[in-house]
Amino acid sequence: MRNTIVSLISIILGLVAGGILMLFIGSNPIEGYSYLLQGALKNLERIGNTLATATPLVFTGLSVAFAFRTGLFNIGASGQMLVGGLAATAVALTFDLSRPILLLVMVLAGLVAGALWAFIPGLLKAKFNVHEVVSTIMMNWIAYWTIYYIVPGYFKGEFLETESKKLAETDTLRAPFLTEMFDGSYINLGLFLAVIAVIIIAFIIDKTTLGFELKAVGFNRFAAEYAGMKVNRNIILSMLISGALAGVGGVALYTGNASSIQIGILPAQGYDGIAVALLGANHPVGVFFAAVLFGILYSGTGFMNAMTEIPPELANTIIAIIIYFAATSVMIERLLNKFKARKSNKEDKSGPVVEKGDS
Amino acid sequence: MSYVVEMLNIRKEFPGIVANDNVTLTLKKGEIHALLGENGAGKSTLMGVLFGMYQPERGLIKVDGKEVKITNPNVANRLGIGMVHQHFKLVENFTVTENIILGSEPLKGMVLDIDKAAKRIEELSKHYGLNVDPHAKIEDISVGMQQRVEILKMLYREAEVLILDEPTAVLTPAEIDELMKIMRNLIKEGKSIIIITHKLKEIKAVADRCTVIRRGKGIGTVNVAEASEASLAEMMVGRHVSFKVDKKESTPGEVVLKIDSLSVKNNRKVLGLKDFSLEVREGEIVGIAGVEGNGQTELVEAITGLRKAESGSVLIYGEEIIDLPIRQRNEKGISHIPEDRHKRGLVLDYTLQSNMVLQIYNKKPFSKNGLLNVPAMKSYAQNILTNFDVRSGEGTASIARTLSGGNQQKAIIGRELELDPKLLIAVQPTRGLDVGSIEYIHKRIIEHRDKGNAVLLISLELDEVLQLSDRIAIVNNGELVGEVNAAETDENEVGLMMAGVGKERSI
Amino acid sequence: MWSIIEQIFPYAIIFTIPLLITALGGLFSERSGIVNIALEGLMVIGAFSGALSIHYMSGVLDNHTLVLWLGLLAAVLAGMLFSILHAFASINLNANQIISGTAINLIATALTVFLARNITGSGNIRISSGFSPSNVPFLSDIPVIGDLFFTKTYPTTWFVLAILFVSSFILYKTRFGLRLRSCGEYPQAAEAAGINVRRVRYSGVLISGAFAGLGGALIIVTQSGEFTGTVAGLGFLALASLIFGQWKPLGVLAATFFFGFASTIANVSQVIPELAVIPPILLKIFPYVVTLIALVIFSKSSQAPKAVGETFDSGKR
Amino acid sequence: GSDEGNGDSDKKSDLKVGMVTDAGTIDDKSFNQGTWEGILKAEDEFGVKTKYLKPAGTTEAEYLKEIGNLYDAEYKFIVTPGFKFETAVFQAQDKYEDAKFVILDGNPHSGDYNPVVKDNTVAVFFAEHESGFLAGVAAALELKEGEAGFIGGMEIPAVQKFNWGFQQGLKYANENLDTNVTIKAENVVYQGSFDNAAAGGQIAAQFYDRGVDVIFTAAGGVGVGAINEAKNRAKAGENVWIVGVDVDQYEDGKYEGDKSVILTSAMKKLDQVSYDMVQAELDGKFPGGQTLIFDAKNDGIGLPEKNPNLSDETTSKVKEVYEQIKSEEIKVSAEQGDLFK
Ligand SMILES: Nc1ncnc2c1ncn2[C@@H]1O[C@H](COP(=O)(O)OP(=O)(O)OP(=O)(O)O)[C@@H](O)[C@H]1O
Ligand SMILES: Nc1ncnc2c1ncn2[C@@H]1O[C@H](COP(=O)(O)OP(=O)(O)OP(=O)(O)O)[C@@H](O)[C@H]1O
Ligand SMILES: [Mg+2]
Ligand SMILES: [Mg+2]
Repeated sequence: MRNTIVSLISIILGLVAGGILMLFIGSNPIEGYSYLLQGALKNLERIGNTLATATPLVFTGLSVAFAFRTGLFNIGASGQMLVGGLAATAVALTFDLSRPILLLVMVLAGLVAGALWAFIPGLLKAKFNVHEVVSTIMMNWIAYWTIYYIVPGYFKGEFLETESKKLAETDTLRAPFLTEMFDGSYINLGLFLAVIAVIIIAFIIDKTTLGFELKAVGFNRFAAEYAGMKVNRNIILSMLISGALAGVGGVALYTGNASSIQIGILPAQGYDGIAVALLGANHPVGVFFAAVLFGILYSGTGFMNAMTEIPPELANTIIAIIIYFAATSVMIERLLNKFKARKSNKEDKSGPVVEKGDS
Repeated sequence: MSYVVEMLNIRKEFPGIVANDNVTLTLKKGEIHALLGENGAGKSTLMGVLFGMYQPERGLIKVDGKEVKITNPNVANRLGIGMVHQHFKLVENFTVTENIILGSEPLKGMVLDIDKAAKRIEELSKHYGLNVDPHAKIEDISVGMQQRVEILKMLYREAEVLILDEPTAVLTPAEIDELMKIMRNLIKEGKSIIIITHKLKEIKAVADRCTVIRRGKGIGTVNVAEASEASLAEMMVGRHVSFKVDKKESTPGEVVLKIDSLSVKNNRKVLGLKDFSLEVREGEIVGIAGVEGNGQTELVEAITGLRKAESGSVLIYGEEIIDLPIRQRNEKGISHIPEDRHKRGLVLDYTLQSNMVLQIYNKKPFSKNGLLNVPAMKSYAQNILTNFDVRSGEGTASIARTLSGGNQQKAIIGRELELDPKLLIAVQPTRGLDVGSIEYIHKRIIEHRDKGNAVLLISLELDEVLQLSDRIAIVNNGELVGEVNAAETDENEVGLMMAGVGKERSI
Repeated sequence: MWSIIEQIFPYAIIFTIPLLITALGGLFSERSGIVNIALEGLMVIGAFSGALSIHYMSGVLDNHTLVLWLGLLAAVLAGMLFSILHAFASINLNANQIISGTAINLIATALTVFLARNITGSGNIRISSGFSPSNVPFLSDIPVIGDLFFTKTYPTTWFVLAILFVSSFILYKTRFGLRLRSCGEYPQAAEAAGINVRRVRYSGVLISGAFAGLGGALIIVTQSGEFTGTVAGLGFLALASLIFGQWKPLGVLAATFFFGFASTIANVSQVIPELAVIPPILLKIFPYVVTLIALVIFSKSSQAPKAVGETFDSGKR
Repeated sequence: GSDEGNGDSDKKSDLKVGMVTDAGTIDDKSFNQGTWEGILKAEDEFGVKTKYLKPAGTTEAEYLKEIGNLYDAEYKFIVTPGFKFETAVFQAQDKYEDAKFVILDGNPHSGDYNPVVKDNTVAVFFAEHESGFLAGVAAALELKEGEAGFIGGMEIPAVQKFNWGFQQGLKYANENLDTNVTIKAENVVYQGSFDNAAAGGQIAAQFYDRGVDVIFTAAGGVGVGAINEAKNRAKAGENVWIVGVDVDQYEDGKYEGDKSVILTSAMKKLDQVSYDMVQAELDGKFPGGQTLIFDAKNDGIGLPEKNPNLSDETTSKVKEVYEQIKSEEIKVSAEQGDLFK
């Protein structure tokens, strides 16, 4: 509840700051934001696209949030997405399976690839105490270059030099019933996977002994060790789960929203995941809504640009400012506390008087 | 009558609690003034106010008769007030000199004048008999020496009023004697001292007067010479406290723990425990006496599984456990009250409820098929908190970090005893606790013994070891010096053995 | 092979310098106890303001070299100014430092392009020309060393190296250095010694802002000649170098030079027949893999400031 | 925008022209920028409204989304630069039947590479190889003797065609025009990105150090790095050159006042095309359903009008060659054949 309020206030402050920027360049913020919303939600197709945009963010947000909750900072979601996407693409391009089985194998391949990519930082952290921030950054670049050479080397499209061969429509997460329901938008089965992931992760964190252990290790590995938990195994496990989430995010992005994997790009969703996790207060359900908000911002911005003179870069600026406010949520909490204190001061105005009478 | 410091009617509130309520403390020039109170009574807070770390809501502070506003520690320093905190404030990888000059560094041009400072420290150290090497790194010196560095820090700043917050909690008996001597030296040089301690013996030994606070309220100030330990204790907790540990004769049964030729490496990768053998039986408390750093940590960690042993064996009821993981050892009935409650004992950011099931969250009824049963955890925790009188703001939902150290300790002990272990390893179980709590915890440990369990007690406080134990094993330099029957020995004998003077006696 | 090394060396140094100064900035921040993952964003800010001010001043002032130095100064100031955001969040508000840094990275990249577009009409800002490399008289004639260190050098290289040595001196020999380090190790101790921890940490973060800003602008005036809204991960690489270099000035020098050299090799490997036989993927991932290995080797004796990343709250025990 | 007082009726067109950028920014000094400048020129001259949108990524979904945004905002004349738009435009031309599409460097297809250009779409290709050929001839003529190199960005068709054309141009000059400017396999490289300026500089340095005199860069930001390296060397008195790409890069190569390291530029007149297409639409002559080739014949490629670094002799000789290409006397191949890379 508290976190929700803080997140909401950050969003509002970010939007206000963005509005000021719009005024600054001579545009009307109200008009701007209304076009932004229309762009994201005006019709079914747009809603579908917004949800599709949000889907990979749910995964990366969960990935970062889960790691956070267990005391780890996974900056490597981008790389994990890449290898996850690559694995799924490779499966789709290599095996000739019936659609349900193929999709299942693709998702599993992405999951395993992402997990393995995160396994290395996890292992280094557990065994050698290498800080995961650095190792995951390194793993991002290693993924970047691996994709850069493997895709053209083994999965090259006929005339495409910077991306893999396109997947057949039936080999992607796109489902005709969804596409039709949302008027030809890009929404795909990834969204369902995302919802399932949210539920599973929330469940693991709050309700299971596994979550209990992982969090304990995250907070105090010495106490966890003392209590008989396998600290190293838990750190690695935590990274594996976090990486698996990002890996499936890659599957959703490259075989759902897109139908090929591109080289030369570290997917921005990996870094956005940090912001999403933060805004969602590291809670799975919060992450989901934060991802949808980001989906709205990212997907509505084009229409806003088209209808007004507000440049595209502004949407990114607004998102960044929202995150800054979320990061400084302590300030917001303090303000809330002050507000509350003032209120309660007013309420028990009579308090000190009674005390005086008492003594 | 000239007072160097007068704290009059101090009131300090924290959210939801009045830590100091109308407390008055006056310090005469050249006296040692003890400040006594239960855990959480508000002693540290009161001294924090004097040292400028907290601003009181009400009340007056006078230094040398003049009213002052101590807005931060710098102001306190300038007024000649210095404080040694309960937890040392020393930068581990700095040298002694660097730590002492930090904040008031002598310069030669732009450069730090380390040599000059070191010389001055050397002089001060000699003058007060502190015996500190100015060039040693803090991480390399003993806790006792670290404390003397803290004292030097105040002297270097020419403090006239010295506040020592529980200085003896972490010291060995010898170091405590040393400290008492140093304090008397300081008084001779005209300094005045306020000392917080839970040990009444120490108050009797050095203090001139003693101010007692209970639950934030000042109870009064007495001349120590006119008070007895018992009367001080009663003032402090508001009821009679028994110092004598009442216990029946022990009736040792089967061997629970058998340690055979155990050797363990320490953090510096050399053998910290050498060829150590010991048995602990059902229904007895075996105490380990020894100066800190003589293999106790290595011993405990090797038994509990936190550290790998080099050679030798550890048997529980005749079964080898030396290669078992920690959890399996726990399941064999070992439980452990750790030395460092913040590092090992608690997940400070977890609620008490979670902390109370830290080892057994995965057992029935707290979990089933990998799912947590929160209500079961809660009622289990509530039971411990009630039994052991753990005071906290929000009961089982309190975050462990928010508890005072004493209450944290009680919670840990409650948790471990609730497991009803065959072997309880209690390391410094009462460190930093007030006498009331100590009495209670001692009682519970003896009860545990009387139920036919084995207890291995490791304590740096000789008194505690002597009172609680049935048998005492003395360690020195990682080796077993000898074993004595608690009933047949005294402080002197054990003290000698701790210093390495061997003595063979069969029991 | 030797001739290749000789040939590559000056370019490796050029690549190293922005990384070095940025990592050095990070060092001040982290030694004071504040993790600065915002280095990337601060570099972008520096690159932006450097390029922008050079772009404008070029029309006003005749002395091009002076313009370049003024541009660097502008970058330093802008970096400092922007780092206040990080300082405020992490020091005054006790925000999670990594998150605050991440937010600043995002703000920096978004805002600079936005501003560039609004101010100059283009998201990119090109400067007419940067510093020119030249050989150091006499020294460049020394065999071996001359070829490696004194040919094709930029004045900025010497400037940054000077900063490195001054920093090292400040860190270990002066009052400020002692206090800075104590705040990163055990701020409660520093506070008890009467040091204003917040102020010291502010200085640390501001210095990191200044240096990272400088680093960003150095890329413009020595390598790219153009602001394009990104520094392509160099800020993160600087952060990695800082850890790789174990938070010590000379360690950072070695680490950044390693990256400079490895990246340069990777960049030119395609066109060097001797190296072209190695699969390019191996060359590209070489610096990152080696860093991981190095971290494993050094991890046992990590020299990380103990309190880095922890919010400082005086009551904490 | 259009200013009212002008009175020129042409200036009040209500056509709204939109563009979606490809990977990279609108200021890429190349593809996006060239296309956009033509649109801006049309805005200036015909008073059309213009707008560009930058997609969040480079997937078909994102391209289509921005096309949809433009369409919903009544921008119904949409220009998309780059072969990456092929599948997006394929769908858009059906989905938005009352909109017009111009796709540069690509053919709409469904993913199977069977071009389907609907009546509301024009596909435009450039003969980059011819442009590269001319640059190669010009470089050879101007240098007479020496070595050349090539730095490409990513290995994509447009860049490859520049490369192959350039090599053919050098060969042609050596065989027919009495020059001796050679190119070695090791001096032909695709750096792998369009933005790594540092790598561009370092590779250029390698080339120059081993005797290359002129480098043809078709590499965006990588080329900028190479140009910087050339400038540094030129300032130090070395005689090194760069051949620019896409647009006239002469200004970018300037150092010490008026000198420039840009020998000439192999242009591909993107601006011309986008401008022409807008004009055709306004004139009611939109060549819907066609695939247009912009090559020497219709002056869609070529060298800049002014090449201060080329001698008159070179310029006139190049002109002759240009005419020969137009008349198909000289045929430039768009295939690799036995050329390097
Ligand atoms: N910073 C703080 N914030 C909130 N409450 C505090 C704070 N410091 C102290 N308190 C409260 O004030 C009370 C007194 O604490 P204080 O530290 O003075 O006790 P103490 O007498 O030193 O105890 P101990 O013997 O355990 O050291 C505690 O019960 C605690 O709840
Ligand atoms: N964040 C917090 N919120 C609420 N109360 C706090 C917090 N931090 C500290 N306290 C209170 O402040 C007091 C600090 O007291 P102090 O440090 O003297 O405890 P202590 O029992 O002496 O600790 P220890 O024995 O571990 O040294 C505690 O009683 C605790 O209740
Ligand atoms: Mg206390
Ligand atoms: Mg205490």
